[in-house]
Amino acid sequence: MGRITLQKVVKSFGAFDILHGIDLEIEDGEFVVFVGPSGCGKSTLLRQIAGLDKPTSGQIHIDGELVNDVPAADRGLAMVFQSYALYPHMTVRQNLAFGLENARLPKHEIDTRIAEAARMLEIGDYLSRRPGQLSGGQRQRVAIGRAIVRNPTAFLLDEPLSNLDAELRISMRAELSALHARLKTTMIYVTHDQIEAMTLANRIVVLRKGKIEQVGTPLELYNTPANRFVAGFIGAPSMNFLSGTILSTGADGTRLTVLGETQLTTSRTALDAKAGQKISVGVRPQHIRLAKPEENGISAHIDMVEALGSETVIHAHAATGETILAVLAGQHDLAKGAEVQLSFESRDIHLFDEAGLRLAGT
Amino acid sequence: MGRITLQKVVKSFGAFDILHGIDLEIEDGEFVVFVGPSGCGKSTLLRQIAGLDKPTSGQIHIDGELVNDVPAADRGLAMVFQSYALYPHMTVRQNLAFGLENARLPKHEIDTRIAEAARMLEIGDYLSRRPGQLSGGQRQRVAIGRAIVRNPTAFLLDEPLSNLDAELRISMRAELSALHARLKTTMIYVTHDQIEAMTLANRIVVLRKGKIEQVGTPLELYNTPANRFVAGFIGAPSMNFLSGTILSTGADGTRLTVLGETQLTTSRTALDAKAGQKISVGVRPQHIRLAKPEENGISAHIDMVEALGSETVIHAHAATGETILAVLAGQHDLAKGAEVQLSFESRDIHLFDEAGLRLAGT
Amino acid sequence: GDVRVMWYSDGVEGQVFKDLIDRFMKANPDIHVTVDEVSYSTIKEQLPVQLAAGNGPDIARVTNLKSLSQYWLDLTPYLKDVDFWKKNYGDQMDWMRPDGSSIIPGFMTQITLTGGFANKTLFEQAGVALPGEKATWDDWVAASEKVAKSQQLKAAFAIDRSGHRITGPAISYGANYIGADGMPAPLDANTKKYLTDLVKWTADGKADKDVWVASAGTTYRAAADDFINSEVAMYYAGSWQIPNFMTKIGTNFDWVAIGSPCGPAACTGMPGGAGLVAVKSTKNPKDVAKVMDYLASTPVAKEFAERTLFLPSNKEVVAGGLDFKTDNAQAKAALNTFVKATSTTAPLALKLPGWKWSDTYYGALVSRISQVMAGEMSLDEAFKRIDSDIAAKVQEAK
Amino acid sequence: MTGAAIGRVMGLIDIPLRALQKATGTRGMAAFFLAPNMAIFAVFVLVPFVINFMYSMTGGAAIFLDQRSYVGLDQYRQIMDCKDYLDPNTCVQDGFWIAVSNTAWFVVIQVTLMIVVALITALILNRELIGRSFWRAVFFFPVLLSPVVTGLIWRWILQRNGILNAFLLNVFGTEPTNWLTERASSFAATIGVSIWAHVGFYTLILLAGLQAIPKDLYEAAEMDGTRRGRMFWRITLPLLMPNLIVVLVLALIKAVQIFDEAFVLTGGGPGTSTMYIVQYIYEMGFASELRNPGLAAAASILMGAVLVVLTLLQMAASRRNEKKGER
Amino acid sequence: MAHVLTFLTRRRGGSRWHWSDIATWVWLFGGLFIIFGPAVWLGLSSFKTPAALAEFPPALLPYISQTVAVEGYDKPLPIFTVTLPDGKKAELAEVRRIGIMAQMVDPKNPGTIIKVNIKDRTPVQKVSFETSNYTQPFLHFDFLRYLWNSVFVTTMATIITLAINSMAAFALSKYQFTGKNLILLLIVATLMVPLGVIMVPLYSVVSKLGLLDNLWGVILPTVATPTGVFLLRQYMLTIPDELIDAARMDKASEWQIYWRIVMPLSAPALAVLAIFSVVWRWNDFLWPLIVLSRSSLYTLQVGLNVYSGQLNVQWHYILAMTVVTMIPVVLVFVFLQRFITRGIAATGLK
Ligand SMILES: Nc1ncnc2c1ncn2[C@@H]1O[C@H](COP(=O)(O)OP(=O)(O)OP(=O)(O)O)[C@@H](O)[C@H]1O
Ligand SMILES: Nc1ncnc2c1ncn2[C@@H]1O[C@H](COP(=O)(O)OP(=O)(O)OP(=O)(O)O)[C@@H](O)[C@H]1O
Ligand SMILES: [Mg+2]
Ligand SMILES: [Mg+2]
Repeated sequence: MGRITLQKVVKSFGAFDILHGIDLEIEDGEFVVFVGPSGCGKSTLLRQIAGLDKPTSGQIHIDGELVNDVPAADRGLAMVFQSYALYPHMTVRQNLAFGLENARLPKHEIDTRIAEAARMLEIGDYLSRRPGQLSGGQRQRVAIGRAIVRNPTAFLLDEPLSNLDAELRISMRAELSALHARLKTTMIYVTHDQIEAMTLANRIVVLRKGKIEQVGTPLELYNTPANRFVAGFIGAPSMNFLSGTILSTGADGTRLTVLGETQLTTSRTALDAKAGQKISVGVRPQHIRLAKPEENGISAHIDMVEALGSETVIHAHAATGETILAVLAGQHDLAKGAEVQLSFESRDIHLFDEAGLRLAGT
Repeated sequence: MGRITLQKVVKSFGAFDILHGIDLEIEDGEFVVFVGPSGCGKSTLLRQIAGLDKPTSGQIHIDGELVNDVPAADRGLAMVFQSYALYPHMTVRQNLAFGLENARLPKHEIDTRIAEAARMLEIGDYLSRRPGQLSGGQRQRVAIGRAIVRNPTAFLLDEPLSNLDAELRISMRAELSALHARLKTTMIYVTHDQIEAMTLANRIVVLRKGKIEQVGTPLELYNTPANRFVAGFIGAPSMNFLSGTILSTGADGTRLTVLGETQLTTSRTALDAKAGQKISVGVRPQHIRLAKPEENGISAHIDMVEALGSETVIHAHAATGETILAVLAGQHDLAKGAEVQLSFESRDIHLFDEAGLRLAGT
Repeated sequence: GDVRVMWYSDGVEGQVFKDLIDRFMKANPDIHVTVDEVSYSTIKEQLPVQLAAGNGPDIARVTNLKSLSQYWLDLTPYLKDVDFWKKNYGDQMDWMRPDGSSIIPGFMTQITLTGGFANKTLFEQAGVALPGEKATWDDWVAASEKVAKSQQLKAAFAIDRSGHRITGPAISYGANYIGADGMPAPLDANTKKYLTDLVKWTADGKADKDVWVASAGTTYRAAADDFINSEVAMYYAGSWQIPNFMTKIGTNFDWVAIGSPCGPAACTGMPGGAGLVAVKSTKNPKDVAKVMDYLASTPVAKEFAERTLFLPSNKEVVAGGLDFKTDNAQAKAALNTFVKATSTTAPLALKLPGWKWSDTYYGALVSRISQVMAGEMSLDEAFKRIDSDIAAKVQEAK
Repeated sequence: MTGAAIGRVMGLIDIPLRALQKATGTRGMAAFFLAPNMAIFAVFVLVPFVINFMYSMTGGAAIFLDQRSYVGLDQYRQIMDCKDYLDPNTCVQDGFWIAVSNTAWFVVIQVTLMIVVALITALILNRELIGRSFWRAVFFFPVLLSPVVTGLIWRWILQRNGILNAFLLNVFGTEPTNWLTERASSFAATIGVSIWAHVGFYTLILLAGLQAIPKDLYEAAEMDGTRRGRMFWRITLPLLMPNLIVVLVLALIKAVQIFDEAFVLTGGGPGTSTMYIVQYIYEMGFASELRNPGLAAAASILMGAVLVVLTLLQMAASRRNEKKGER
Repeated sequence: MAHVLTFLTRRRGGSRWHWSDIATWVWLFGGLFIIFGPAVWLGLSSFKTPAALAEFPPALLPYISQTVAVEGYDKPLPIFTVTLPDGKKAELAEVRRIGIMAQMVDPKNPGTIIKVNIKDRTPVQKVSFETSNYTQPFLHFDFLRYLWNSVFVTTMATIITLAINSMAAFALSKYQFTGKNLILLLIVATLMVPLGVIMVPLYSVVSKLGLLDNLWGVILPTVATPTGVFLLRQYMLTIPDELIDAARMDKASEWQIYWRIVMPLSAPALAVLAIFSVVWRWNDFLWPLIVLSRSSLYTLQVGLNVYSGQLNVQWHYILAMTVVTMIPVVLVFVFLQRFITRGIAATGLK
């Protein structure tokens, strides 16, 4: 019903090459989230799938059928545009009804679906307004509504919650999740929000400069990022990368130094590394804690403290000048300029070689 | 230089009353963040300050001068529009230069400023493209750039980072913070992002349905929200509200039950409450933990588990049916349907009366 | 059957004509006549196209009778009394039939004759006597000039911007347009003499320059309004202006028709007029002939002339005398003056309306002479251009 | 009510069209949308256009093509027969060349002024005025008048005894002149009157264009501290470009085709100083006693050719602008 | 009064007068004077008698000489203000004029004839509207028939014009296909040719199609106006493509996109074209004149044309009928110009 296969999809705008050969299989009913830095080609990829643009080369199959030449209207997909693209001359209700009328749904069915969407999106009060009379977030909700009232083969959602407040966002997220659970429709979802990506996705696709960096379940990406880029990109704030050197490898584990001072032993034995190799040691800010008095931590200088209430973010730099970010649970009375001892568990580290690739075996 | 005072600002669009009398003083150099649910009037308020709309009634002063009748162009403010409003016929460079040319800045000065902004916003590669050729996030960055190249009396930023990826967002946040530190220009910032609000703001203004609910520093709002609305709105995921009853008040503290079972004693003594009063007990999800074996926790049924990597969000419901959200640090192997015992410290609770107001004395 | 008439009006004649037709239809219920009233430009510009396409009406009121003569129907076989036609309308029959043929395509509804009018009141106020019957163009120009001086008029006299209009005076000067072979002759000395005078009068401000200079090409411009507003003392136009003056001048001043001033050779005006002709492509020529018979009959023609204040062409009507339906004495007098002036019309003047090339000649004269008046070329150049324009046209028609 | 009915009809139309779209694809739909217009266009514009071209290759006085004789390029040769191309008077068809040069001057001056006036008027009518519909009607009003009436009114105003002179005499004591028999003033009059008559037309097009410019761009510009003058040059004008091009092309074409009102006003005079090309063609083709339809056709083809070249240049320019304008 | 004042002092934005506010009002009132002045004068002139129309210098208002019924005279006599030899002024009625002397009587004392030099008298005039300019044509002029023909031609032509031009413009602005530029060029190129020039060929085409003396022969050749296609296309270029993308995602057929999205968003341009089309077709003259030779098919403009003769044009009727025929178009304009309001196409986008 909604299996989407991309084979070597390439897209160029004139001289600009945007997508460099995307290969991807999306199973029917899967919830796939695309993440990647701004401008990496997420929206472009979505447009190729939607059929709004034609790939410069490569093939797109939906349910096994080659759709390169099938117009967007016939692919049976629904899309939420990053720019909303609401019909400015129609009321919210008409915006929602348009797609349904095109599908020649009976009137009462249209009404029920709109009512349902309006409830879910909390836009019932605005049904007779035009997009120009709505706030940014309200417009975005209408854009979402326009997609969900339909029963598409697959949903394409381009940053659908970016303009919503936290509360609404959470409830919308839950609604989308429930929708997906209920309909079992394939969903392709672009977001910049870590939490959305982690909570909604069956699989996350990390894109970078028009290439796929890694595809996997959220926790796979979180726990075993394939490279520094993915490691840094998944998880917020992003992972700390500290310079390190392998001291020795062996059956009992691998010994390494971090920042030239701390010595660690990982229990991971099959590590494909040579003694003396320079590596990058990744530690998530959430895994860094204040060293216990008896511990031999990394001493760091605090540059900035951000108190978020439930946690406190510390920006610090080590003696080597490398910056370290630590997220400490709760509220802490730390001041800029203070010296702290930071520590982390050896099981929480990620090792990357000089090319940025994860050291095999971890 | 940038003191903005709003007195009883009211705005209606025809029959719709959007702002219901906003009183607010923004000091020169202050970084004020507006938060509030989608559609509460944030953008509208910003437009009144900018001079793009005229308030239906009320007065706006900038640096003591009444500006109600001063056209936007003469108020000396810069604004980032929620809808970007980039000039479609100009290249990115021209978009950035336009305001500077209006101010008749010398050519080299314009070039330096653009170069500086382009570096900060990482849009150097796109300077000669037109907005139509940019991705959503790139457009948003251009919109920000257009404001920051100028030296305005105050910045008005309407959800300026909503379309950026987490990494860029953090760096942009830091840049904005640094910019503010350097220029000491008043900034008014609308966001839905808790972290942005908490980290950037000197003061946060919480709006709801066109009214100000509370104004204060981030931690003030976090720690002593004036009412249930603010308590729920600040902090993500939002605070749990559990039904409770005051058992007794006294010099040694206040005793209360939560969810009919757990009994707690708060050390806050001056609590303005009567025994038997029904109250609402607020606990942030981050303050809820799995009860230790010896502890007498609230037993809850798990509805959903969201694994975010660094933390795990548990959606559960108590025996009374009230939902409880808990954010547990790290990764936990909990399954939907399981029964858990949850617990929290009595110092972490917030008490609200039936009207939703914080019980005085806490 | 159905008969369609294409008719244009300068004044009330459409109304009169419809009355007459209505009466006809009452008497002949089997014939249905439709009158399509059109503008003159339709007749002049669209009718030729329609005729060429074979879509014309059955009967039309036309002025460029000669150039379209190939399309006219010969009514001879259908007429009740061919002799009546020949006798009463024979004189102008050549105007409307191809050279050398003897068909009867129709009749003139109206004869016009060019001639002058004088503002009697102005002359009286200036104390200048109206030049007499045999007065020459020079006399009239001189007298008008005196009036103009004393009454501070814009110009002494005015003449319509039309090749037809200046041809009367030119013939009085002795002009001849027709060559020995029947083709256009080059400008002769007398024509040149007249044109030279005309240009001189204009240059001196004696003739109203505006009328001539204000247009290019062959556009017709009348100076009637100048005369009506007492801006000129004398005005050379024609009999058709009488009804116009009657309504527009009213009692403002007294005016008289003066016939055509004399030149060295003659004292002639130019005849002209509109003819009602049957069209070859008609489907029921019999009915058409019936209508034509009715309209041409003496009582009808007489009534038409009397009510429209037009000069009739029917000899019987002329002979029987007319009682023009107006109580304006000046108009009546003027009409009679024109009827009288018919007798002094030069033979060439009578011939020109039936000459194939007269329009070509007129067109060349007007467009070039007004360029001279506007100072765009010299007279000599103009003479050359007139000859070459005509030659080109002749060439093109071959 | 009728709206609903139309909606239903359109819904019904949609059923076969969807099938068509299935069969032909989106491309095919482009052809479908073009078809009715192009069919009528071909029959009633293109075919006559081609016939007209064939006309120009024939001679004689006959009106219909089948009765005319083929003369090849003779008509063109005759038009182009000049001793000195810079002096119309040395040409065999001096009238044509005079008309061409008059028209060229007319076009340059009239189009420039017209666009400026239309733009200013549109900008003003685009402001928030009280009684805006009234003012729109005022400026549009002359478009409703037929050219003949327009020409006539202005002849009455401008002639020696017209209102203008009466006004000047009363206010400034100026001696009356006949504005229509002086070369310069009658030329200016044809320009002025044609602007008077048509400016409402172009104003309306520009007005619609102005209204299509998104409001938020003006707001952004205002926040950028833009003065009104710059706002016009940097925001309004570039964004109005597609419509400005319509106006430019149409104004140019209509200016070249100036005829009716100028003809009634000045008849081409004084002399031939306001005789424009269409008057020449018209007289040659229909009116004049010197009529020559073949020559008229040849003249019109030549005129058309020149215009096509001009338009090509304009379209090239507009293509650039379209690229610029895309969002 | 206060209303007028606020009306006049209204200006943009702030409380200060900007030079452009003044320029605006100067322009507007200048326009009112130059543009509307002649039109108003036209309206007034349509009430003048033929004599008054020919009069120099023209009067602003339609005047006629006043007459009075005097005892002993069958007809009413015209009244004049006369400067008597003693310098006094009097109103006398003129009996007749002989040369430069007029015989006049005092209406109150009709017995004695007073002789007056015509230079010493000026007619007493009063404003009077010659309504017969309007009523006469209605009597001997098949007004209702012509009106119906005009209305039919105008509405049909306008509807078809809007429909097919907008369709073509849609194709030319929102699709990419080969030959697009060629078609565009062709359309603009043919714009160049004035109707007068291709009239004869067009006539032969129409006559071959058997559309002569048929209102469709008037309608069809005008509906594929290149102007309309060009105008609409340029406007449609400003509609964001993203909206069309959105509609395609909404399963809209191309027809739906045209009808439900592009047409409503082009409303201002459509209104402009509709206004133009109505004006053009209503005022069309040359072409109907040549196609229609039967008066039962005449449109108003063609019908009106009967007042232009060879040697004489009856301006009083033409002006009056011009005013009458203008009324419907003015109404149409007033109705349609409402649609030329702030475009909203961009408000659907972020
Ligand atoms: N032109 C208008 N007419 C009527 N209502 C309007 C208009 N513009 C905005 N509104 C309403 O005003 C309210 C406030 O809008 P505003 O844009 O200020 O919201 P906001 O706080 O910025 O929301 P968001 O976070 O979604 O951008 C909304 O409910 C919106 O629907
Ligand atoms: N028409 C175009 N011409 C040239 N380059 C383009 C065009 N459209 C997009 N691009 C470029 O393609 C790249 C990918 O754009 P896309 O919109 O897919 O990014 P994205 O991943 O969606 O980013 P964001 O998160 O900022 O929305 C960007 O660098 C953009 O500048
Ligand atoms: Mg994107
Ligand atoms: Mg907003």
